[in-house]
Amino acid sequence: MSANKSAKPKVAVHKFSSCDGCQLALLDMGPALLDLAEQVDFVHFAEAGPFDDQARVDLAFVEGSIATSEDLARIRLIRENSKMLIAIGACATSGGIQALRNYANGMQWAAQIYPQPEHIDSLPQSTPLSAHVKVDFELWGCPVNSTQIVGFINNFLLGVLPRDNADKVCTECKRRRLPCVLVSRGIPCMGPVTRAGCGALCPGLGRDCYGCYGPAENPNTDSLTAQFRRLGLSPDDIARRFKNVNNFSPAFREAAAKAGGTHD
Amino acid sequence: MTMVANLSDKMLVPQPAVVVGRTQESPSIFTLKLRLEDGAAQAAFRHSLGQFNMLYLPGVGEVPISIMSDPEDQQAIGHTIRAVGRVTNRLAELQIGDRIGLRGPFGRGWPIENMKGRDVVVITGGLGCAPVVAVIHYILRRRADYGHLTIIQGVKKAEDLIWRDQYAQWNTHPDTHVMVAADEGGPLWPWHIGRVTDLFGRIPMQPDKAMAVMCGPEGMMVVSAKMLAEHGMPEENMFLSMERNMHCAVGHCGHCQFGGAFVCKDGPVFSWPQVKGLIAHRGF
Amino acid sequence: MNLPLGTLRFLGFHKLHELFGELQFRGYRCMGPAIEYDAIVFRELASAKELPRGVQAEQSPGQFRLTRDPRNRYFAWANGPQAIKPFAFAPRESLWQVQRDQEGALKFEPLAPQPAKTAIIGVRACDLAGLALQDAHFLKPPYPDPNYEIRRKSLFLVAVQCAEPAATCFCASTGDGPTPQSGFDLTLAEMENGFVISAGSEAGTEVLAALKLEEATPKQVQEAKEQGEAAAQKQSRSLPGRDLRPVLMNNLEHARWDNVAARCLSCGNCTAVCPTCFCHAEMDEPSTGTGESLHVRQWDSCFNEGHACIHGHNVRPDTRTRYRQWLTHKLASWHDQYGRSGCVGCGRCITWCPAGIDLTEEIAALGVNA
Amino acid sequence: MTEQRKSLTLKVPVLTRVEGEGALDLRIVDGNIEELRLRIFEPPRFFEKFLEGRHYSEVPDIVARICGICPVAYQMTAVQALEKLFGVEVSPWVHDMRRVFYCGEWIQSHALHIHLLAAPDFFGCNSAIELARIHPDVVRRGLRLQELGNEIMALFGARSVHPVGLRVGGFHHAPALSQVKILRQKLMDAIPEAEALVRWTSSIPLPADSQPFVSVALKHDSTYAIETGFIAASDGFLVDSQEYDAHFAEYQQPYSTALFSAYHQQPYLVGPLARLNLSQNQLPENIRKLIAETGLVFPNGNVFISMAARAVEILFALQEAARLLGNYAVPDSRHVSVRPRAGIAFGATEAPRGLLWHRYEVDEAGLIKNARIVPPTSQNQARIEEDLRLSLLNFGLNQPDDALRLHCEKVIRNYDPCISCATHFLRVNVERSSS
Ligand SMILES: Cc1cc2nc3c(=O)[nH]c(=O)nc-3n(C[C@H](O)[C@H](O)[C@H](O)COP(=O)(O)OP(=O)(O)OC[C@H]3O[C@@H](n4cnc5c(N)ncnc54)[C@H](O)[C@@H]3O)c2cc1C
Ligand code: SF4
Ligand code: SF4
Ligand code: SF4
Repeated sequence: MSANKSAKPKVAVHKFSSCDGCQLALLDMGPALLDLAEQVDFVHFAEAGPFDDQARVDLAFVEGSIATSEDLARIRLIRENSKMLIAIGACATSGGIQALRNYANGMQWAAQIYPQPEHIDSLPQSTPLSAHVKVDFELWGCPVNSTQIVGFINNFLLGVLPRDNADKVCTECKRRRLPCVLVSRGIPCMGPVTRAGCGALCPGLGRDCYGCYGPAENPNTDSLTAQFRRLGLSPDDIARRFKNVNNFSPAFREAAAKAGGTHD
Repeated sequence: MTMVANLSDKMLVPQPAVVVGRTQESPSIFTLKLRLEDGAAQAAFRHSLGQFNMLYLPGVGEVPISIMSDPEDQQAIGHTIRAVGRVTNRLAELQIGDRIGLRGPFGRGWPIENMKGRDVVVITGGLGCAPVVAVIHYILRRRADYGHLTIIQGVKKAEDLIWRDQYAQWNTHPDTHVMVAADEGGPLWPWHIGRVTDLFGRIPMQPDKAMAVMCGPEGMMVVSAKMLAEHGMPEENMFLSMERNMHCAVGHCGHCQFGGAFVCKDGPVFSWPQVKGLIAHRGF
Repeated sequence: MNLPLGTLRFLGFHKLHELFGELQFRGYRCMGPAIEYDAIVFRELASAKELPRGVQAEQSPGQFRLTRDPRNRYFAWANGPQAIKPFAFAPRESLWQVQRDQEGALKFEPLAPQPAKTAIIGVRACDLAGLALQDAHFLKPPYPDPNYEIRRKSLFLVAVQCAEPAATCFCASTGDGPTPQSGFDLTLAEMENGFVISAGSEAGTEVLAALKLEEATPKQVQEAKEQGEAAAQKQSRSLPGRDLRPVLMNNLEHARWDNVAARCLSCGNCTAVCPTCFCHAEMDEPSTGTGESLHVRQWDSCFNEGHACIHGHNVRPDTRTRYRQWLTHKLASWHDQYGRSGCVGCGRCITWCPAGIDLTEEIAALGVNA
Repeated sequence: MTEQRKSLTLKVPVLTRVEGEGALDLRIVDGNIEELRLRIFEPPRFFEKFLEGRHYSEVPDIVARICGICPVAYQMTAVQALEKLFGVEVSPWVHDMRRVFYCGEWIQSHALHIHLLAAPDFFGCNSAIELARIHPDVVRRGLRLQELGNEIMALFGARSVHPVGLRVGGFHHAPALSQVKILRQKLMDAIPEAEALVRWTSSIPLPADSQPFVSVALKHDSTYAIETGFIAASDGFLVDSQEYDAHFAEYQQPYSTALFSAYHQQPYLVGPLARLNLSQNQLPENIRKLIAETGLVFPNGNVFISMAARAVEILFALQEAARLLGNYAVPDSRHVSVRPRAGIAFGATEAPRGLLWHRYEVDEAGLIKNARIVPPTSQNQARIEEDLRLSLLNFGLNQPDDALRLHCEKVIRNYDPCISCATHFLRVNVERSSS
């Protein structure tokens, strides 16, 4: 095929406000990381060593949410320098857990916490990359796993984007032949509104999914909320189910607001 | 549990095919000529008009594509493809000598034998529609065997009509009429401005004996079928080609279900009475 | 030595382990009921001792709760979330692989599964009916599915008559249970101190003969029969057994579809637990830098986004059309395809729907009377 | 010899091969260090605030997100603190398996640090990928060990980053015996690899750079402290985690979004070297022998020895996990029931990078009223700056710029600072006076 095999694609891995967990999808791969490095050229990946934050690249994987004014300038530069920009993880796709501060007055918090809040550069909200630049593909999850990132790279090497899978966690749960714990244990599983990708890890341990892969396609949060109520959850309990790792994604944000309650 | 399947059944696992010809038809439409690498398999490949193959790009995916070539052409298998998405965009980059996977042919095609001696009306809409173009080519190559051939194409805007030369050229064949309608015309638009169905009154045909083949947006086909019926064409003489999502092409995966029909094996060509009950319903 | 099909014998509880032993001797791994995450699933059991005795389950829309069976029987539970389906139609498997070499040449290789010979103990009448429908679908000429066929042939099915249907069961109304009629290798009816057992296949009669059991007494046979009839009587739900095509297809714009769409999570659980649903998706998994790729298939559902996508357009973009597709396929278009309804009355989609949607209720609300 | 340089400003805008993003500013004027700052500019993430109003059962999944590299440390510290407050006694099985779980994180985090972050410095390489070109077997061995650590975490938590298996009261799930057997065999097989790793790290020539400092770590009378023990210091100090506050104080520097911490007004060291300095005699016989054989000496004032200290801890964690999994049986119950109680919960454990301290105020419904978390990197920050000063003077300020920069980075990487942890949000006990 016509793909130009002579040059390895240049890859950058950037970090914004995050826990570092999504980059670990690469760093935790074991020896397979070295095999991957045969196929692509990591020109910028500060945590792994290569540093060239101005490099023009084919692929930029970006972890973390935009939280400071300096972040804003940096993400725009990355966009300019990258043929394809891929948001990885909940922080980059929905603002992450730190977007919980969007519901409060973030600067007020800083004042409560830091003796000298004036030294803290912080935008009023923690936001996903897509709020600021065009994002070519989003890999959801907190954290994303190596299958997602390597799958992306493998598809890219074949000249295509991967097929997006926004089905519910339930689909993976059932393929693993796990009994539905919402039904058998009456616990408030978020699987029916959460995007697949993790392989139904939580129901696999007999516990409830807490939505770390973000909203699925066509999520009926109203109906799930009604079911949670029947399971005995209070409006606060329900709001907190949605106000978790992907609290700032529109579907969960709206569901939390609708659930009522006083939690903020 | 009687049938024992042959694991290497060519219908279930692709066979390597090589690109032996490639034509760019328009900025986004191209034709590939493919030949199965296994000479015996190529020689044994038989299809009927309106059937389709599954074309496979290694590591990327499979897509259903109608077979364009003449059933009597045993040298190569022709496919005219519009680059629209993940797989087809990549297929568009293929060059002569490249290899892909192919399995097929699948489905039921046009009742081309029944059309012999009759007037044929071909109706398509939107961008050029491969399955009916194959019918046009077939008839034009055997012009004497068929009655009047009317080719009706509807487009939204004048610039949407691709293959303008081709339409003009078809129009030069004996007993062949091309009628094109654009909702919005343009300078030098030689054809009708308005809806396709406005043209139906002018179709030269013996309505009770003529046959229609249709392909394109379902809404257009529904209106066309109703109008043809009003013009006296028996419903069982109208045929159309359907598209649905397909993964297996052999009636297993369930994606292409249209009511009780599996489009991949019961279609893609259906007679109007077979589909008219559901086709107007959003959601089937 | 074979016995004539249908010969009725009696297997005392104390001899149940011999059945396991005999099957294992013949090379089968025994899959039987086990408790996992407070539900009953099929797991490999080393012996009859591992059977969860005295377990029962209360089922209602969206709820499954384990309870104690006062009679301490082995099979007092009606059914769990899994039927036989995953054993024959794998939730996920590779169909073939392709290798592209340096020169660009392609080599395709089909990947056949190599399942262990498996005896499933505790299969229900509804499961057998479901399997028969799956057979009809996957093994239909001209392209029987080889992977399904191989897995299917590895199975030995030990059925059990249902004496205690769940509140969600309605197999009597669909004509598929509660007493297994065919499709099994062996079938059991559990009595006070053992099972009336009979064979339904050559393989089954061989095992039965090897067990060297006493004939069942006419009283035991009569009791088993009555137990089945009583179980049918106990069922509280029902679905009209007749062809529902006319009613459903004439009600495609009924307001109830919107009503159910407001409740439906579109999660696909109903299709996954249904013993007859067959939809699956195929996809490719390229590996890094080797030119190799696997072609995989996995369970899909008409409730999923990609099920009805064609380029630039989703034929069923919303829950209303997805739910309607599911119900009309199951109860109406299935008749066109396989000459009967696609519902075998197991009630799994009712119990295992996280939102507790009950198809019998939906059918009634659509104006269909039993 | 180069002549004594008058002044120099060195800026390392982004430190590479550390977890998270920080910078270093160094200004030398007239042969004196005028300014030396480890500048952490990651935006704060306010975790303590997020925890307010949350139910105790949600805490493990939230605190995990403070750090992708040591989520187990956060989860364990939190659940143990809450269990202590609620008067929950977990079963011996839970106790043992949590230690195994924690061992997994030590192995993963330490192997990552040695091979991907620290070791390349000692071979003039810029990354593990480069190092792998010179020493492919060493790097592959290291990445295999790292993978094994991940596998242990995944055994109990389904994944190694933000695992989902831990809960207040125990675990959500008990792995099957068959799974445990397979993994244990892998652990046994990896022990010789870990021994080889200890030998290799101890054979790498290090700068002679001994410094005086206080080591702080948990200490336990009968085991090498991981998830439990008293807070101890090398000056003989020993207190319960509840008393941490009376002896350790956090303070802010304008250039860092991570707080600094002081022990009795002085910088101190936490982490693997601090642990070995305090508890080396709690290591099993064979490991102590291996230490002696390789010439490693603890207590040790040379922080460059930290890489070898991590290798020793990998070996220990592997052995410990294999030992604890030796008689594995699936328990009847994986967790006990929990009844919340109002009060203040304290907890401390040894995260891979050192002491991690939590404090939660909980109401009677089990909702968190407020929280404080002090991660190891905050605690090491002052020590890193102090070390840099001493180490640079020792190294010679007249070295070329690049050598100076590399030396500084090397010093910093020894501490394996985790900036994500450090900026989870920081809080100081300051008296605010308002007029
Ligand atoms: C029987 C049949 C014959 C066809 N003949 C031709 C032809 O001759 N020439 C031609 O250009 N196109 C033809 N098509 C349409 C062609 O299959 C689609 O354009 C193609 O599948 C799009 O794939 P993609 O990956 O490029 O697009 P994407 O938009 O990236 O695909 C997205 C998703 O939609 C599915 N999908 C999209 N469109 C279709 C479709 N129409 N049918 C089935 N699945 C679809 C894909 O499988 C995938 O899941 C035919 C379709 C059918 C069913
Ligand atoms: S998405 Fe989750 S795992 Fe990824 S960086 Fe953000 S907090 Fe960490
Ligand atoms: S356990 Fe959760 S993910 Fe699994 S089927 Fe039930 S609701 Fe869906
Ligand atoms: S089951 Fe849900 S919470 Fe658990 S890992 Fe998957 S997406 Fe995240």
